[in-house]
Amino acid sequence: GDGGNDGGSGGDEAGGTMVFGTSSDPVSMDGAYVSDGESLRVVRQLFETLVTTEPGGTEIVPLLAKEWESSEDGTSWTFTLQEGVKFHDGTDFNAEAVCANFDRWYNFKGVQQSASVSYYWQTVFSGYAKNEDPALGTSLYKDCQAQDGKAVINLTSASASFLSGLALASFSIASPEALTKYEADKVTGTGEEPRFEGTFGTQNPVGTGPFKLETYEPNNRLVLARFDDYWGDKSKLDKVIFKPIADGPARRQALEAGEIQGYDLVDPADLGALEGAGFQIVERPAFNVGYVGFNTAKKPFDNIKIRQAVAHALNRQALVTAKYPPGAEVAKQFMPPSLFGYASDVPEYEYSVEKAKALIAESGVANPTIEFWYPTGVSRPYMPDPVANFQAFSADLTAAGFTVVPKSAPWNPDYLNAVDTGGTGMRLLGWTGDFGDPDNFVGTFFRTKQTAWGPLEESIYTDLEAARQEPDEAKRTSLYEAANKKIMEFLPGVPYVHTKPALAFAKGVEGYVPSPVSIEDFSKVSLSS
Amino acid sequence: MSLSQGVEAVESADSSAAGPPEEAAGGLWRDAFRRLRHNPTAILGAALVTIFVLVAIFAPLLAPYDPKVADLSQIRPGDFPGPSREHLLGLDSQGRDELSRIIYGARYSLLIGVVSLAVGATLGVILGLIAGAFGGWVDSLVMRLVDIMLSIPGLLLAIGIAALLGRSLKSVMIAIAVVNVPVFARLLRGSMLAQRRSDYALAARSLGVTRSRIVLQHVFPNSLGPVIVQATLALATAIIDAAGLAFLGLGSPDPSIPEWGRMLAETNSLLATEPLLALWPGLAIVLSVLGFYLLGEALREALDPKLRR
Amino acid sequence: MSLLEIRDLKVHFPIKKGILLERTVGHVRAVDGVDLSVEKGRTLGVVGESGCGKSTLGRAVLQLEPITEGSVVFDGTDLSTLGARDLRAMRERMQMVFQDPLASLDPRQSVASVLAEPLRTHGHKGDHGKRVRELLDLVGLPSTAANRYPHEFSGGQRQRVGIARAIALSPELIIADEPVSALDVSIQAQVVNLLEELQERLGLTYVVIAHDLAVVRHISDDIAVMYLGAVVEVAPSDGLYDDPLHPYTRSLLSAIPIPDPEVEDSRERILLRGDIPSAAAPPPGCRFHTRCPWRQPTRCHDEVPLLREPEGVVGHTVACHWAEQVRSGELQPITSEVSLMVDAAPSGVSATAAD
Amino acid sequence: MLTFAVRRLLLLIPILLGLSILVFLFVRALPGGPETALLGERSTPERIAQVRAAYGLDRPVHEQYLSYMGKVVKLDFGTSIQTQRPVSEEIARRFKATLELTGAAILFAVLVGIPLGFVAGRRPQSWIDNLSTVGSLLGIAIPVFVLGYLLKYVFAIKLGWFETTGRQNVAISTEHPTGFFVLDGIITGDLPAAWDAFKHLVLPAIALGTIPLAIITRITRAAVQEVSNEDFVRTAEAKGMTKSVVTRRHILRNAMLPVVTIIGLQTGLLLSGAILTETVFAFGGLGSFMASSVFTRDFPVIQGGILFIAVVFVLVNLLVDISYGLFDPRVRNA
Amino acid sequence: MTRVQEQVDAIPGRGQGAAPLLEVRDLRVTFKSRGRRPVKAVDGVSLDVAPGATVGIVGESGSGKSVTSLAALGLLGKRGVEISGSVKFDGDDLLNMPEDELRAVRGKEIAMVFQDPMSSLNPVLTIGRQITEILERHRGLKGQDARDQAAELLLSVGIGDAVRRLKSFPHQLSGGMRQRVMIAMALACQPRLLIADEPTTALDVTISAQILELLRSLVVDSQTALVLITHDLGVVAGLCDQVHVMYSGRIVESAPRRALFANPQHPYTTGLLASVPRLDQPRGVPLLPIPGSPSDTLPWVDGCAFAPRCTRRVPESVGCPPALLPLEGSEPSHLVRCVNPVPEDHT
Ligand SMILES: Nc1ncnc2c1ncn2[C@@H]1O[C@H](COP(=O)(O)OP(=O)(O)OP(=O)(O)O)[C@@H](O)[C@H]1O
Ligand SMILES: Nc1ncnc2c1ncn2[C@@H]1O[C@H](COP(=O)(O)OP(=O)(O)OP(=O)(O)O)[C@@H](O)[C@H]1O
Ligand SMILES: [Mg+2]
Ligand SMILES: [Mg+2]
Repeated sequence: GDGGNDGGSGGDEAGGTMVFGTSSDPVSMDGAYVSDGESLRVVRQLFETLVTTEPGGTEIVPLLAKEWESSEDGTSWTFTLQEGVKFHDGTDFNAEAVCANFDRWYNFKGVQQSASVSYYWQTVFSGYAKNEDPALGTSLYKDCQAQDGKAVINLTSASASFLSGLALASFSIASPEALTKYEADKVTGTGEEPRFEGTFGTQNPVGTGPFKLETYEPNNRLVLARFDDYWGDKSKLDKVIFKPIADGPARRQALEAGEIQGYDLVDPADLGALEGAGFQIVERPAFNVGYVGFNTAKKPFDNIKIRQAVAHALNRQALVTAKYPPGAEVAKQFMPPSLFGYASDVPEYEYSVEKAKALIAESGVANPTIEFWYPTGVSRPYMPDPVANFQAFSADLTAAGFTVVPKSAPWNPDYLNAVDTGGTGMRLLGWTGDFGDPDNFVGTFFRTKQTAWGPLEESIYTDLEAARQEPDEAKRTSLYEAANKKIMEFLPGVPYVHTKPALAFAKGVEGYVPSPVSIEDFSKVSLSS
Repeated sequence: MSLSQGVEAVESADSSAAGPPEEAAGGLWRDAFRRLRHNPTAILGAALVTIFVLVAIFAPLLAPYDPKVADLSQIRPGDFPGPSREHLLGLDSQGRDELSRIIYGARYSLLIGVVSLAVGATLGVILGLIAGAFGGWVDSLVMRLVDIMLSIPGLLLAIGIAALLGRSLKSVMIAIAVVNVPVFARLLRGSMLAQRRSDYALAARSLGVTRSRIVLQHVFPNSLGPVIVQATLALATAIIDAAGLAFLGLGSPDPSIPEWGRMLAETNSLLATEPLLALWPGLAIVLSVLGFYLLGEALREALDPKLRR
Repeated sequence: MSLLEIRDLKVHFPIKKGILLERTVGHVRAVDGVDLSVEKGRTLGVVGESGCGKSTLGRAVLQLEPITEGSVVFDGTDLSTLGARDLRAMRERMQMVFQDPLASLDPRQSVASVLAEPLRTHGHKGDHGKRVRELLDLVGLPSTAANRYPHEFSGGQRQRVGIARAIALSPELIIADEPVSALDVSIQAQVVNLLEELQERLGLTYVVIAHDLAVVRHISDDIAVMYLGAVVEVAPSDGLYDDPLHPYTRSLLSAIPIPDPEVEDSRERILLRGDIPSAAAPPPGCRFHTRCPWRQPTRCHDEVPLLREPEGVVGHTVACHWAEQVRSGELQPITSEVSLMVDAAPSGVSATAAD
Repeated sequence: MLTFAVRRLLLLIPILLGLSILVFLFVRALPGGPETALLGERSTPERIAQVRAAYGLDRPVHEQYLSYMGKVVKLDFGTSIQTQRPVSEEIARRFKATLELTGAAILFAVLVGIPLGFVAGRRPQSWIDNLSTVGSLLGIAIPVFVLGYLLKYVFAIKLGWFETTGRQNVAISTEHPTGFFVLDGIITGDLPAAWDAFKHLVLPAIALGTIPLAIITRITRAAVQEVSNEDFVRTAEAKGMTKSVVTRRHILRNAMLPVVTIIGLQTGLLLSGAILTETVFAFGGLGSFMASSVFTRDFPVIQGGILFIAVVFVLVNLLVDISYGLFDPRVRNA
Repeated sequence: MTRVQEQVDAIPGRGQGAAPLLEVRDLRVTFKSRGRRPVKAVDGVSLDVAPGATVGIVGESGSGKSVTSLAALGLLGKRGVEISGSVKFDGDDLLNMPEDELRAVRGKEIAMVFQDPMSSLNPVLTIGRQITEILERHRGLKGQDARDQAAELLLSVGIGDAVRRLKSFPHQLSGGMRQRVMIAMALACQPRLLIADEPTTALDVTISAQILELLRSLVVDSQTALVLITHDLGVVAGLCDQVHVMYSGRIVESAPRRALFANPQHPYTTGLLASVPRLDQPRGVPLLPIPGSPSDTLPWVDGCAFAPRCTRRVPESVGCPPALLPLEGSEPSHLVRCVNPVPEDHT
């Protein structure tokens, strides 16, 4: 195909335009309001965070902050900032701007405090200046001071995951002037409809990133152009265009037809054929886990024997071989092996129908019936085709003597809702890490009591909370190893896969560095013809 | 001239005019049926439909394997064993025998078609009957309701209903049924209005037959012709509609049910790598739909009053 | 007393128009003030051209059409005063034969069922099958016909079925609306003869509606000529052809072709100009004046002529102001050279054509 | 004709009222309800109560309905939950895509179907008639989405003639004064852009237009056959008119009458098909948006969208009835 | 499958002076459609029409009157129809004429008027257009000339306000006016032969009288030959020179009108005359119906088709079909096809 470069502005050799197929438009380009991958991908190109991860890894490296240090007790962090950085609107980036952004998030009100709006703030900082929902905890954030061109952020307590959390695109530093000018905080009235009236997130995102927004035609295209006053290495591409194509097979066909030069989340079934046709496959390091989750509050999952029987009944290896790309591995615990805290000696539940049957017999549950949920209308790195996973597991369970009642719902909102309200006895789900900390995996699942999982052994909660607060790296590692063992003994679910999600690119696309946490920079990409 | 002469004349005429015995007697439907038998289109359609129904009935005898038993061991991403001697149509993405699934699929597709049609047509006919029988404001009311239903695109209506009722085969059938309701209601009502104005209805009135009896005994049965034709066609579209709903992720929550529409919908991502897997259910749908359509069109012709002597 | 008495009968169909709520913007005066009576055992023929209201009149008599004004008295009972139940019971005594025998039979009913239906409806006990065979015999159909369906018969046979249905309940009055006009010429006579025969046998009273004057004259004792919803002349059948009084009747008679070259070549033909005016807007005064060759400058266009017995005639009524003068030849039809201008000037021009 | 049009438009009022009530109740009957859609993954009873209050969902349904209709009258349909933009804006933009698509589909169906049906009707039982019969039955029997993928595979990927997704090459920057991309290219004089938009339009239009094509072919064929046997055709033949005059002036013009009606009746079917076609071709139209709105419980969009579609539906049928008058003088003067 | 005909028919209408304008010989039309028995609609019809003559064809519904005329002009189409015999117009064989030439003859030399004036006019074209198109086609008139001529034609058939009427559509006219329009179209090119197929059957008596009068004055006076098809014996009685009576696809009797009515020889003709009531006769005369219905026929190969209904049926009626021949002692122009004809004094 030849479609991609037509009409691009670039005459210079290094330039050109890359069209990238996305599954949807960004919800907003205001990082503080979004948590979905498609939005964050765009935010990443327009904005920058204080720190980021090393390319292709999870180690924290400087970005807008040149360097940083924390106080002894870990509650005060001083960031030394890059100099000479300008926002797209020409205003200066400085410590005041950093503090303005943190204070903005901290002071979110009303609908802004909704978990679906400021999810990552809640994940990392728990609460706000004035919590409107009593369920929210005390905020980790205390205040921010601009001192001699440095930004000092004070926390209410120590947090081991604070720094890695700051690499999230949700904590992108935006131009305070633009935030005001384009009414980023104008979410109409408290108690009225949550209308994002301002145009900051839709038409006027102003950050310091290597690209600035050129045009955004929802549903058609989102065009980013090189920011020529960028403080670092300027983008090699003239433009990046994100083109929304919701349908998976349609994305693949668009790449084959040359209408796009790349797309994310390639269906494993397509990998071989695409590679054979000369397309480049780029794999992200495995940084996810797919699992079958139980709600231990529901029968028969309150019975450990039943949980174990399920674990033995599932032929995880067969599924992974048949349905996942080469390189995917069977998961043994709820976090990927590359992360510290991964325990080498957790209890394992090998595939054995006999054992499963024996355990069922031991459990005392006659003719165990399982409501088994799977989502529709979704494809996730850890389950590219939930229906296939469901069918394979469902057949395994039936073979072991379970009666399976199939249940399904559209991913958003019905399925997630059913999961969160504890309605799903057994479910297919998974998790992709946001940042390189075990707390982002096991902590998210099991540190607090959640309706979705039902009651776990109490010590799991306390152990994970202690591990999160532990500032010493080595101690943390062993605490998490111990926790992982405990979790796999209790068996709140059966993790079954860590997979390497793949992107596909046309020939000639170079320099795309896949990242386990999807912190991927389009400005490094170049096109050769 | 005497009356007896007339009788004689007619009787003599009878004997000379009588055609071959098979054409001598029979009602309207028998007459239509006779015409169908001479129509190659109808025969082809009927043959297809018969095969379809037989396969559905005798699926357990015909299918070489259990359509739900999966064997993932031979499956790799994007690579499923194709047709072989053991599996004539190959294996599907879960390692199940495709042929057995196609054979069992006839059952489910027929089930969806028949149930949704039966429900939709019955409701539609009842509505149409009410409107056609009472006329006046009842008619207006029913017809406005029909207008409302018709002004929503059918698939959208079906999506809405399936969403309302939750995922199940039942809600797919109800959704398709509901989409059919206004079509049948309007059809029957129109045809009843025409029949009500006919001379034989007037004749019945002049005999003192009560209105309800005229409507139920005369007008209604005579208005059913177009409804029956439409039913054949609706049966065909129900199968396609079910495929569309499956494509959009609505359907039975048990994905191992071998229903053609769903099988086809699920192969959309395999079209490039495993086109055969899309071909089989596609072919099955096309042939069965073709059967119903041919039959329906032939029936339409056979019942067309203009083509009647 | 007459069996049937029609008094000032009017049937107007509203013409509806309007954007959301329909308003009645006018009326089709299908039947507009008809007075007629029929004695028991006799036959009244009603003739007139298409659209003049014959069928509507017939249906209105049987209360199958809402009556706007006037009354229909059957055997002393004003039918409009009857409730639905009594009316249904009364239908046993008066029946109808329709023009299109195929359309008036339910295609899904066998002949036996068609004939048994009236019996069932009126709760007749006994052996319906026997009665059906009787009826078939009466109308000259073989008893094997009982199990057949309408579309399997010829037109004449179907009409026999229709007649059998009408006489099934042994009614006193039968209204036959164009009973033969849908039939082939060669079999019209079969049906006409059958009707006459049945009248004789069963003592029926007929109102026979037709546009074919020759047929009507043959079968009727009296004839009413209708024009645009009104009766313009009523006469004994013999009297009408011999002594037509109304200009319309005269033109009608002269227009009917006669299968005899001698007669055709010699007779005088009065050609009317133009078409029948719309029943929604009948002309004022005498309805016929727009086409009347005897039209006079006075009275015709502003005074409605009443049905009356002109001087010197008995038992023969006519609605024409100038009946006496026309009859005596005092007034002559306005003639001109054969003019085919038929729809321009309103003046009456006629042509006398002789071969 | 005018009063007829006005009358039909007034008839729209009860339909819309009834429809709005039904849709309103429907949305509130959906499992989970709108609040789930709003809150997404992390909802608590407190937050649900809060949102219900914010939306007035705790008030009696009839009150909610009245206040909703109060806004609708001012053309305020609320904000989409999916996209966080005003529903009216979303509908307007996407509808243009759908209109362009359905318009092209109908054009395709008419331009191919009428000549095909005509030839088939004039020569019954000929090979072209049999071909058109089999073809149109296949067209009806193939699900739209299958056809869509198939067309893309053959004509875009293998042959490279057309494009697979979207409405225009995203690298092309051009003005969109009307929102119909092909037309926009022509208006602004940017012919390459128009051509590119056309290449994007072809396949979806064919996929969507195939069922109407099949139906139009069948109807045209039947109508032509029927009209060919009409007395006035015999009259024209008896007048010694040339073959082309007989077919064009006498047969075709009369055969168009049922075809026009059928085109009107296709609107609903087209919008149904558009849901699937737009999904397969990422066309960004109203159909796929409405479908996804039902899935995501985007109730302001469901409510506003269905009202809007109903209006379009009635308007299209009105248009068809009016154009019917152009073809049939009997209707015009009625 | 047809048995060889042993007797040779006499030709009705022949021998009336000048060479015939239209010469139909042994015309046979068979309809064949799948799954049905073939229908012999016309079976060996021969007749002549002299220039300027008025010829009537009478018969009941289904007797083949229309098919005869349509077949002669090639208007039956080709599918499922078999036509044999010959039809010569002014010496040219119409049946074997190339399509284009035939189209040039139709409308120009031979015109037709059909039974139902509503369905015979194109409902979506103005009557002006329908008249001018024939003027364009055969007389090369265009635009205003054609319209002027069309208006004149309308005037000549008695439609006033012609210019305005040209803009009307058929549904805006009354039945009588429509039939006048049909006649205007037929006469637009001053044809030498006009075939009127039941031109007044659908009309009221008074209107029908107007139309017949119009035909008489326009056609007969202009020396256009007229073939008048009707089922009404009264109509032919007043208008035609020669009358052919058809029954079941054959001419069964053929005679000058006075001879026919004065002395009908075929039982069918007599039966027909006796079965319709006549205004000029006393009311009491009983009607003598023909028993049975027109569909009760014998196949011709087996004898006289009328035999099943015939009161004068003799054993010879069944068997070899009789030929159309003059009776001994009657005029040579009075032909009848009967083995047991009605004697002269039957009344
Ligand atoms: N239901 C109706 N609504 C409105 N107008 C009607 C109705 N029935 C009849 N008419 C009109 O009333 C007039 C008389 O109709 P009617 O059928 O009685 O005439 P007719 O004399 O029987 O004619 P024909 O000989 O054609 O049967 C006509 O103008 C007709 O159009
Ligand atoms: N297209 C056709 N296909 C088959 N049979 C036909 C066709 N046209 C006419 N016939 C048959 O041919 C016979 C003669 O028909 P035709 O129309 O000539 O009768 P007609 O004398 O004109 O009768 P009518 O008075 O009803 O017009 C009839 O039996 C008719 O059924
Ligand atoms: Mg009538
Ligand atoms: Mg005819």
